[in-house]
Amino acid sequence: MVDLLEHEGKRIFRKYGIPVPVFRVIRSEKEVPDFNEKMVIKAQVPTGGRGKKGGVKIVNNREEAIRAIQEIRQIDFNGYRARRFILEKAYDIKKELYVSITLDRSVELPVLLASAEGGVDINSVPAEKILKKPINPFIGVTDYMKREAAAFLGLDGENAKTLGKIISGLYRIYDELDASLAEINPLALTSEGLVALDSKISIEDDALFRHPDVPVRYFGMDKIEVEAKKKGLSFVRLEGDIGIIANGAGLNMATIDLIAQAGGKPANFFDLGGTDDPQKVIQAIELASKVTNKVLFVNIFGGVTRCDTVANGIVQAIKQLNPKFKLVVRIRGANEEEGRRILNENGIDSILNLDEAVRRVVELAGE
Amino acid sequence: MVDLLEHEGKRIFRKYGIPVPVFRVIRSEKEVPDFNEKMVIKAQVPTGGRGKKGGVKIVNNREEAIRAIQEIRQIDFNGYRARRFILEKAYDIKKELYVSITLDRSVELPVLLASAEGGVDINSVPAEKILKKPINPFIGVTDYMKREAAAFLGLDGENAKTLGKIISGLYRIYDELDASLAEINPLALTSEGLVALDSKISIEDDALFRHPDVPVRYFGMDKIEVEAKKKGLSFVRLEGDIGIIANGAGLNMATIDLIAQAGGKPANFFDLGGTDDPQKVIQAIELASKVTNKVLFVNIFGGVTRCDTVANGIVQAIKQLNPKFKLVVRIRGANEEEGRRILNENGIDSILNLDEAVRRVVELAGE
Amino acid sequence: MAILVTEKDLPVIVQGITGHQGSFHAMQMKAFGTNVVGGVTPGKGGTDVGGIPVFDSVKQAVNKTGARASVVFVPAPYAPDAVIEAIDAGIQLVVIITEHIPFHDMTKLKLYAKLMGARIVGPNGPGITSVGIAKLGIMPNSIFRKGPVGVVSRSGTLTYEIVNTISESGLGETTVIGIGGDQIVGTTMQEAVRMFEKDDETKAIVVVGEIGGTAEEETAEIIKKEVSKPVVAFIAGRFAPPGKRMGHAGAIITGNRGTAQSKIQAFQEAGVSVASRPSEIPVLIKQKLGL
Amino acid sequence: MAILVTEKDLPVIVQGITGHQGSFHAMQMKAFGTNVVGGVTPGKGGTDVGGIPVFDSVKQAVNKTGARASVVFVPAPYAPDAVIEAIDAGIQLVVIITEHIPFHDMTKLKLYAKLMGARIVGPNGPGITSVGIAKLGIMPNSIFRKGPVGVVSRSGTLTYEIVNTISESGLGETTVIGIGGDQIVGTTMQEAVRMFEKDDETKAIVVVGEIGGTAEEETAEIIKKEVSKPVVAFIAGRFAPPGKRMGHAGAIITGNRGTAQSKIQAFQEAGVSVASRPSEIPVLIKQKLGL
Repeated sequence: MVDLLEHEGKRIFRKYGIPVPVFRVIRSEKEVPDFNEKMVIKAQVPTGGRGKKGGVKIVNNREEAIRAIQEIRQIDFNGYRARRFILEKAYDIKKELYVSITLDRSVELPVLLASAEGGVDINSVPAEKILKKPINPFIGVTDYMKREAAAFLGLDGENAKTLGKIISGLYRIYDELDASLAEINPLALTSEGLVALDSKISIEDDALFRHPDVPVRYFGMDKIEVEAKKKGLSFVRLEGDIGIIANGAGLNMATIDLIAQAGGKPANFFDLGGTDDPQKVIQAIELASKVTNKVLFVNIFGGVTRCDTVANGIVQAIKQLNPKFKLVVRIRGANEEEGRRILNENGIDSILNLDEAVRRVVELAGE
Repeated sequence: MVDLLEHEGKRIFRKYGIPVPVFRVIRSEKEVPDFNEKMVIKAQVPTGGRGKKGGVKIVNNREEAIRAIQEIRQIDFNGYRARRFILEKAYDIKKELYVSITLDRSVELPVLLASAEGGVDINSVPAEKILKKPINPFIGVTDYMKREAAAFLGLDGENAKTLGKIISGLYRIYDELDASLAEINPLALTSEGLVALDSKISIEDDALFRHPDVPVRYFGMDKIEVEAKKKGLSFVRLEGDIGIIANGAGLNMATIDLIAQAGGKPANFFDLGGTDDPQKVIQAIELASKVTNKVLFVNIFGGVTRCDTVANGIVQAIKQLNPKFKLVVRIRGANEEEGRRILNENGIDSILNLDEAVRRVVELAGE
Repeated sequence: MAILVTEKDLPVIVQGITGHQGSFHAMQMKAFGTNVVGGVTPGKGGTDVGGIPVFDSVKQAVNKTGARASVVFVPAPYAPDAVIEAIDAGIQLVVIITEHIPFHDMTKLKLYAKLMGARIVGPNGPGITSVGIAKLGIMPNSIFRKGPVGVVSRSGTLTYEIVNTISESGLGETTVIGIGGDQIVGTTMQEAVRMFEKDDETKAIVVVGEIGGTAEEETAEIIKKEVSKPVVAFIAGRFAPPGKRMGHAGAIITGNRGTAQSKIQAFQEAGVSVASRPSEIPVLIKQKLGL
Repeated sequence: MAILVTEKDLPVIVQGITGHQGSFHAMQMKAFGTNVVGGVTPGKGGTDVGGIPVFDSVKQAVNKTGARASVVFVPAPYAPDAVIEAIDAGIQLVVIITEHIPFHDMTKLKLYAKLMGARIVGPNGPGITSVGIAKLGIMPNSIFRKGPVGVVSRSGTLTYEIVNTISESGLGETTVIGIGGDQIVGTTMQEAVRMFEKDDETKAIVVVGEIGGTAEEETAEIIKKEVSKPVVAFIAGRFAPPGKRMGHAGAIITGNRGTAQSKIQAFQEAGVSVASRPSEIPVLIKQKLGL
């Protein structure tokens, strides 16, 4: 999932007819213009709770703006530093609302969410204070939904009309940009009408091939995760010391659970996927070895990925890497005899039974 | 239904990514540019069979083009004269194809029609030489349909790709412009690829409120039909002498049938529609009187339209217009007694039974 | 037991109830005996029309009244949204009276209704009347008489004419359904005929067709294959010129397709008696029923 | 009699059959006993894959072979079109193996399948195996054994692991269905459990869930209300960190929703035995069946 930054999202909002403040993106203090009115400086960081950490400041002129930027630069936002800033008009806010379009897995449809309790994390708002309208993608947003949303938010007249345009815009963003979330929080009711004061747009990874212009981002990922992602591998860093490679997401999660239940500390999730190329196995072991402290557990249930392929990869990887950690290999399924033979010939033990393999891994990790 | 002229359709084609020749619309001979290559002059008339009547001429320079325009101006195209002309490149045509999107009432979906037998009236092409693919409007045109169309038309490579774009463009025109027909005939296969040499786009009347930019046209309608249409009345001119007003399209058609079956000659179809305003009745009688020679037959089955309303309108109309033709009124349904009383008091007979009324009408017309 | 509208207490709402037509016909339906439980006009919630409560949205109306059917009088530009609102609120039967809804919208509405398991009748038709049960639409209350004839028609007033003739002849109707005069209609002639065939109370079926499209030809096919009950047909537009839209959006002969002759022939080949004038219809029914 | 795939001779085509995966698994399915009657790869019509004829379009394949089911190996950008092609050609069961189809496309495909009366299984899953009948998908042929257990799973290899365990225990399977690891799947866990409940041959149900979404919680509700057969569940991801996508697009804990704990609790409250490791599953089944 790619999360767009506030200013990127606001540009998209503008394109889709959603009212946003006139804003300027500031990269360096030099870019701050002269002004003499109430404005706001906002850190552009891909993480929530920015305001509480001091990332949003009211300023009245160039000098105050530059000072604010310098101060914000010092702040750590959950591991991120602000490199860009939005400078925009500070509105007189009558009310902060919330509105978004996102997928609801349970109804298997996009839903419109709206709440009069904007400006806070929507997860903290009680369900009865959130309007939730499923949208059929064959139909899109309808007028009656817009009317219902306006009534729910207590808007009428021009504001209700603007809300309708905003909802249509958000849904078009969701649909046309393959967004998993298109959110305005807060949607401010000001003396000048409704204005989107913040933006959150997340684009689904699987659909990025349709959106070559969307910047690929690795927010919230550590270095090895980024490295894996660039290689198209599915890797998640955990906190333990036992490296794990398994084929298939479910088997991987189950392997982590078994190790943890047996008292071991998994270091990662790592889905080898389906492959018939020993090189991919070598690559995987190389990557996993970066997080493996004591034991690397390779757990394969052969299907598309055959056990002999994995065995060949393991043998070559061990020769190349000559790792310090211990290795436990469990292979079952397609070509398991051949796989076991290959491993055996190269002095690598393999275990057929999963429970036994897990016991062995945890035992070795405890030594 | 509004039929667009060739040049209007081609402009839309261009906007929707369908390749059209570079063309120039000529209004007067003065506008013909200098040129020295094989070009074509085409009359812009809202009627078929233009080529056979001499409305399309190959020209090689300005002088020939002016001569061609002058000649074409003399031609009667089913009642129309050409006031505009297209001047465009004359392509070297390898093959003339046909492709269109239209509503298929039987499957209740838009259909893609494609044929390798282009350049002729599609109704004259045998069904087995026409590919017909229903399009689900929730999905739109799909790649597999485009592949099937290309294969059916014997196109591959770049031409197949272009065909795909053309089909997508036609469907978008159908969908976004509420077209009832978006047709290219012929779609020419030239040494430069596929080119739409003609265009036919018809926009549905009922959807014109969504397309204020579409010019309202009255092609193929006579003066009184145009007058009626401008007033929002549903009127069709027939060739007889018995004027007809009835409420409802079906009752109207049935009335015409009954008159004709009894040996009378209906002069028109005229649906009074549902109304509770005697003025509309007066207006209707005024219009109908323009085509009525001998007898005007008013046939009302009251429901939304009440018989007393109609009676009041008739009485006033007769007073105002003092017509020479005879009048037969048949009223049934809502408030029929009151209606009969009003007519009666004003010396107008009314008949309850439809068959009897028809006999009376034909009898009077024969006098 | 009639078709489509079979429950005397079916709770019905009227969308666009505060309009001229909506209010008039809401009262007429009530007078017929229809259980009109509410109306919907956005912005007019809380008011009432002749004692019928008005709601801002279909959802509110459904929540408050348990409505399961709706009659739509909303003007064409807003009608599609009103229909979707009704379907999304769980309304299972939506009768659209509105004329001039673009067929592009109807194509999609019909698919949407299918997807959601709802039924549309209309648009541009007079609705449904199940005699002695309820009326959802605009047919005149006075023309009906309880009896054994099921009537399906593409027309409005011509239907009244024919129903009146049937009633006056001493016969009467189970259900009369006006499917509407548009190119795309929610419920087709074919479906209505199938429903009448299955309905125990209906002993004879009257099909009122007109020029344009191929619904009559397809209905004739179905009658030939599936229908055991006597069928009498009437086709309007025998003398209509080709290429002209005869009032109804669907009533047009295109090229040589959609002619009255083609339809009459198809019916005759299917063993259907085709009446040459409305007054002949009850005569033919009686003959077929041996009355 | 198993679920979803119940006919030994069900004629099946493979879309994307000339690809690496498509050709391999077409042959594997054939080896399992599946009646693979053809394959589709646009532009490769007229060739064959291991004796299986290849067609340019699904329509051609259906016309020539009478295929009623399809297994889709087409790459993600083209897979939605392939699925629509299959549905439009009258295919009633479409098993999508392809991974990484955007959920926006799946939302629409699922509705389209509903509209057209077709069923999708997957995407991003191993397909369906009805033991002794046919396999539509990529599960290894060797792990099955005919028996009384119905298995539904969001996973691929974990399913193989569990099925293998069940088979080795002396039990065996009726049908194993991998519903896929995505957020939107054609056939849900809830539906599969309902089908197993109705299937005479299935005596016990195994549900293999994982973190993310609320399918397990909703399945537990259904089990509580509607299921009489013993159910054993396994949930993967007990130690998965929140906010991280664990391989499957659908395997993500968002906020405090979609945790393994929530799912386990829901199952336990529904009387489902939750196994803490795969090897425990057959033990629990045998206990429940009194074996």
